[in-house]
Amino acid sequence: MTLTIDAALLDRHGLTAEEYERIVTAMGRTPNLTELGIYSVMWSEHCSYKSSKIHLKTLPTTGPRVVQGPGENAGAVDIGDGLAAVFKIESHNHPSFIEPYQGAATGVGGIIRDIFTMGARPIALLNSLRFGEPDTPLTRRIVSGVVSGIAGYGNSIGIPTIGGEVMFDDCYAGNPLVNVLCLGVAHVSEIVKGRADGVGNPVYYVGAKTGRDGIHGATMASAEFDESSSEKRPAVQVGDPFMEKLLLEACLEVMKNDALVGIQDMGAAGLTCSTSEMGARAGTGVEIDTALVPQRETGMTPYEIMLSESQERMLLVVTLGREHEIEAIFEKWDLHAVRIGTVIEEPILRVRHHGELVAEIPNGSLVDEAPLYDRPTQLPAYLGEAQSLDIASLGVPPAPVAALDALLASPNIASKRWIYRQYDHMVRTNTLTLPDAGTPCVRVKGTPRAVAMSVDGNGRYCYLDPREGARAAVAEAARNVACAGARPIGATNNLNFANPQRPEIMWQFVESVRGIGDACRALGIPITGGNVSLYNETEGRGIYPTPVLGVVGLIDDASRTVGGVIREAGLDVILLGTPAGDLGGSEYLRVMHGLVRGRPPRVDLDRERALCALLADAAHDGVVHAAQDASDGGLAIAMAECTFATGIGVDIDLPAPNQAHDAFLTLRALFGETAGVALVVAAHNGTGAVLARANDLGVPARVIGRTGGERLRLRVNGQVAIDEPVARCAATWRGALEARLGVA
Amino acid sequence: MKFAVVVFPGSNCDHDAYHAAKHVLGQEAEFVWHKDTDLRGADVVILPGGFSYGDYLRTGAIARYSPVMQAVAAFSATGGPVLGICNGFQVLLEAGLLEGAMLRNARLKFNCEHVHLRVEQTTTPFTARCAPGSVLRIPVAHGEGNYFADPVTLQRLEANGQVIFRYCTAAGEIADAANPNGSLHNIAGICNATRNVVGLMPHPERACETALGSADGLVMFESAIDYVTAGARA
Amino acid sequence: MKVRVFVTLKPSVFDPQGRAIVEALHSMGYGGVGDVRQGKYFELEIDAPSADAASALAAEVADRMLANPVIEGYRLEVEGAR
Amino acid sequence: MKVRVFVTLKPSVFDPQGRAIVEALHSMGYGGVGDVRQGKYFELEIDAPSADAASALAAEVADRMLANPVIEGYRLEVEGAR
Ligand SMILES: Nc1ncnc2c1ncn2[C@@H]1O[C@H](COP(=O)(O)OP(=O)(O)O)[C@@H](O)[C@H]1O
Ligand SMILES: [Mg+2]
Repeated sequence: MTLTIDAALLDRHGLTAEEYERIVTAMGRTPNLTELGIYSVMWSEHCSYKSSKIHLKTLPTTGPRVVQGPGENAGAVDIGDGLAAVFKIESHNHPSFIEPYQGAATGVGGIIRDIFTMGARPIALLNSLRFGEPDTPLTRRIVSGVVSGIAGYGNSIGIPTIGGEVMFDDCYAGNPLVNVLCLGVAHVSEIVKGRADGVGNPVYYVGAKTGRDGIHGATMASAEFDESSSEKRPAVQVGDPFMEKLLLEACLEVMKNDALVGIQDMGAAGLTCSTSEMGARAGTGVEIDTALVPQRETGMTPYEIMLSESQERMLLVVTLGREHEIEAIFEKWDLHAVRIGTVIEEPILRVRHHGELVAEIPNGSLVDEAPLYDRPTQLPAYLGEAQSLDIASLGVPPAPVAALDALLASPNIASKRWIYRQYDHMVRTNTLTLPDAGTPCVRVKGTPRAVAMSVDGNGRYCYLDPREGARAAVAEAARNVACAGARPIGATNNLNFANPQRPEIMWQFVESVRGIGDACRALGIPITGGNVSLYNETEGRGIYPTPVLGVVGLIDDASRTVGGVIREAGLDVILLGTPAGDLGGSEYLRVMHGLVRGRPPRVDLDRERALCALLADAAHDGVVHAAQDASDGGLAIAMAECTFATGIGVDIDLPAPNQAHDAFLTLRALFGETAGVALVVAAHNGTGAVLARANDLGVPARVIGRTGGERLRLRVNGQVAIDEPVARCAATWRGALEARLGVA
Repeated sequence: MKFAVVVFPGSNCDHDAYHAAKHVLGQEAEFVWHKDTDLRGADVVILPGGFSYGDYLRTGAIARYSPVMQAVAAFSATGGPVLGICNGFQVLLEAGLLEGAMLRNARLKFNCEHVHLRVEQTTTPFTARCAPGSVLRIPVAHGEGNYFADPVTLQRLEANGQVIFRYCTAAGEIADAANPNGSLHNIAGICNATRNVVGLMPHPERACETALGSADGLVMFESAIDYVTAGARA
Repeated sequence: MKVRVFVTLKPSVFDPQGRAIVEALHSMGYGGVGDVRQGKYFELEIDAPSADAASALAAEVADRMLANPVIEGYRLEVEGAR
Repeated sequence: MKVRVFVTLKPSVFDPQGRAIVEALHSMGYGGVGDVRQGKYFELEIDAPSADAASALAAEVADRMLANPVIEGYRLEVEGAR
């Protein structure tokens, strides 16, 4: 096959002319087609982070608990007793739009592999989802497919999906977001690295056979391949959770055997990425013969084999002479490990096909020397207008009850039961806090501890002010885990943005990363990994900038885990922090006035830090009955949500925000969104202790009412604003999502 | 006394059953691999929940041919107590050790939530300790728990008192609204004619510690312990 | 030789998937579709000396594994053979 | 009129169910079964004036609902008509 490398070919590989020049320089010759394909995937945005890397480097990644920072398959933080929590978040946005079920399912499978590749037993999954407004057939199909796909994979493999978040907004109609976080537990001393050490050691392939799935060359002219394969190749990967379950168990067993040298899953860029990265990490090289790779389809070329993204495959390096030990473990699980190559001394990736040399590339040029771009940024033109909010122009304020009802029925606030009941959230018998009962928490068996997790992000806030919005995302996730009684100890992030080659988008990106950095530094939460998903845009319409933060927190005494449900009457309700009562970027403004405007709530990171410390301390002291932070929908919604599970009501008096008196004062107090604020229901006789702790930490705190009765009675400055039966509010909140999705 | 927990490829509640037996109840427990042909002297055999063979084809359809199932059949034929939980129940149905079959949930979705069960019969190794008619709060988590049997079989099961658990309201009423999957007669669990093999869709092993939301499942394990230690097995 | 196996629920067994499809079709305006029953379809590649042998083997596999006689029945077709 | 719809995965799409079934059959001793692909099978009861009309309606329904065009293809058979 003679190859002419022209602009069209480069374009189909997503490479620019300058990038091609770089390849020629790195290789000292022109690449063949297989080599070009290998470069194209390794230098893709997805694998190389070429647009984002220089910015990501500014994030704080160190701390006393960090066992593994960014760079490996997942990050890890110390949780005591010689154990580490290993976790990471990953997106599968575009595949979930193309084929919602399989796209979401394989996204779950991919992040689980990242975790067990590190030697950790996965124990929890969370997800963060964004869809268009739930009334269109397209969005309904996507929602239903994505949710069943997540369920289909996670339930089958037996890892509980313990929580998550979902937001609906038109901007995601053509670009849904599917971000999945997985957390596992490993012995610190047994964390496995993806390294190809030991020249002469055999390289093994195990798992599903390789097919033509996900080859980017799907767009390539078929003439470049043999004519027999002219059928248009679907880029859709099909997940096999059963195979992954076998791989998970077998790999965890293999990792206990020191004949194993290194292991890596084949995720994006499959065999190419795993071979070159394992070599690069060890300063060695890997040589493989693609003809030895188990194949599902006939006539596959080395190009296709190297670029395939078939799921559920792992690459292993094994100590020479001890292969049978590893092979035997896989055989027990009916998996057949196949030797496909060898670790070599030269730091190169060498690929043969039936012995014939088909590619030879320096690892370094693939892994570490991909181009890096400092793409131009520009303040978005929309910003000035969008940030201005004239309350007076909103007209006559609605009755508080009408606003409450509308907010409870908003799909962003309504119960997500239709979603979470499709997920097995209890398997493995560790789930301490069930969905809708507080921040998701799992105990760590064999220790007295528990781990709390939260994924949060607010695209509206970030659209209006990416830096502030990103700070808010970190703060909200940290506050959520603190509400459970946990101390935040590590974070991961998924940066979902539109096309970074548009300077306005790049500006959103850079500002968001700065915001995450600000907040994580101030709150002392290291980032141990993450994922970047760019080009989330269709026909020029981008998504809101949507950084999603996953924060992991540690609870020293699992029996002190706190939920968000009022289970007893006669307890004091305490307001922590000072509500600002702003409506900028709020769910209220969107639902009642159809506006995404104003400035999002400003996060005072020092106050946030004190609040988190207070929540964790008070929980540890056993003086907290329930805790809930105020996010979408403000304090009114936060309070209401605490009453729904049991029907026990409250009577509280919210302070009017400290601002010019206007017609919206009551609505601001009820529905204004504020960072640094939480509601705590003190345990019996616990009020004094909470207030004293708050005083020590400098967190404003006051008792604003009590639990009891069956009504949701919310006053503002003493005036009753809302006085409704809990049961009625709960019914609205429970049925709304199903109704909007048309599945009731 | 010793519990054997059978592990099929794709079982995923095996560790949960083991944890309940060993760590919560302090009994001996051992995993038995599906390719094994003996049950290692176990007194009680548990077929756990999960997705054996991915639940591909039909739930339990492939696992029933695992070598260990011959040992399970032999064990049950001599009166040995066998408990099939969720996927384990489905395997027992496919293997013919219990009668009937599972259909997709009527709502066609996987469903995970706490439900209420009424104990219909206390004359089995797994319900002896229950108060007749008592209501247990135990989670379900399945996509195919819609129990079906033809009318003749169903009538026979009812007449022989082989329906052990039914989905009910918190107050113990058998109502459509309390049925999470559409199963006939609200059936959640049944036993064989000799009453020593019991299958149920809900997960008692997930309800053995109050920290997890309910400890109502403990009574089933305690019943089995009584049954074995009292030498009730003929 | 290729053998096709069609597995269908027995008529007396309620088919929740089929019903859901009919209801969806009706709400989409396809009133002309009166009933839908969902089943499974398998294509078996069988190495056998004759169509009869292939069909016998497929029947055995269907009896033992592909269909559950409590709720399902099946039908076979050997490719080419009629 | 009865229309049968066979939905199968496109040939290049991975069929995990088929793979699991084949492997189980092999371990049961059915080495003669070389490959299994699993699909879906629907029987539609259609009220239409002609076989062609029934088939056209079934095709529309298959396109919109029964098959997922991203990964599946389908084939129709109208009962009696050949
Ligand atoms: N995508 C999802 N997957 C699983 N659980 C979810 C998902 N979205 C929401 N939930 C659960 O639904 C409940 C309500 O979600 P949300 O309103 O975002 O809670 P909060 O405001 O307390 O963060 C929580 O228990 C959450 O974990
Ligand atoms: Mg939230």
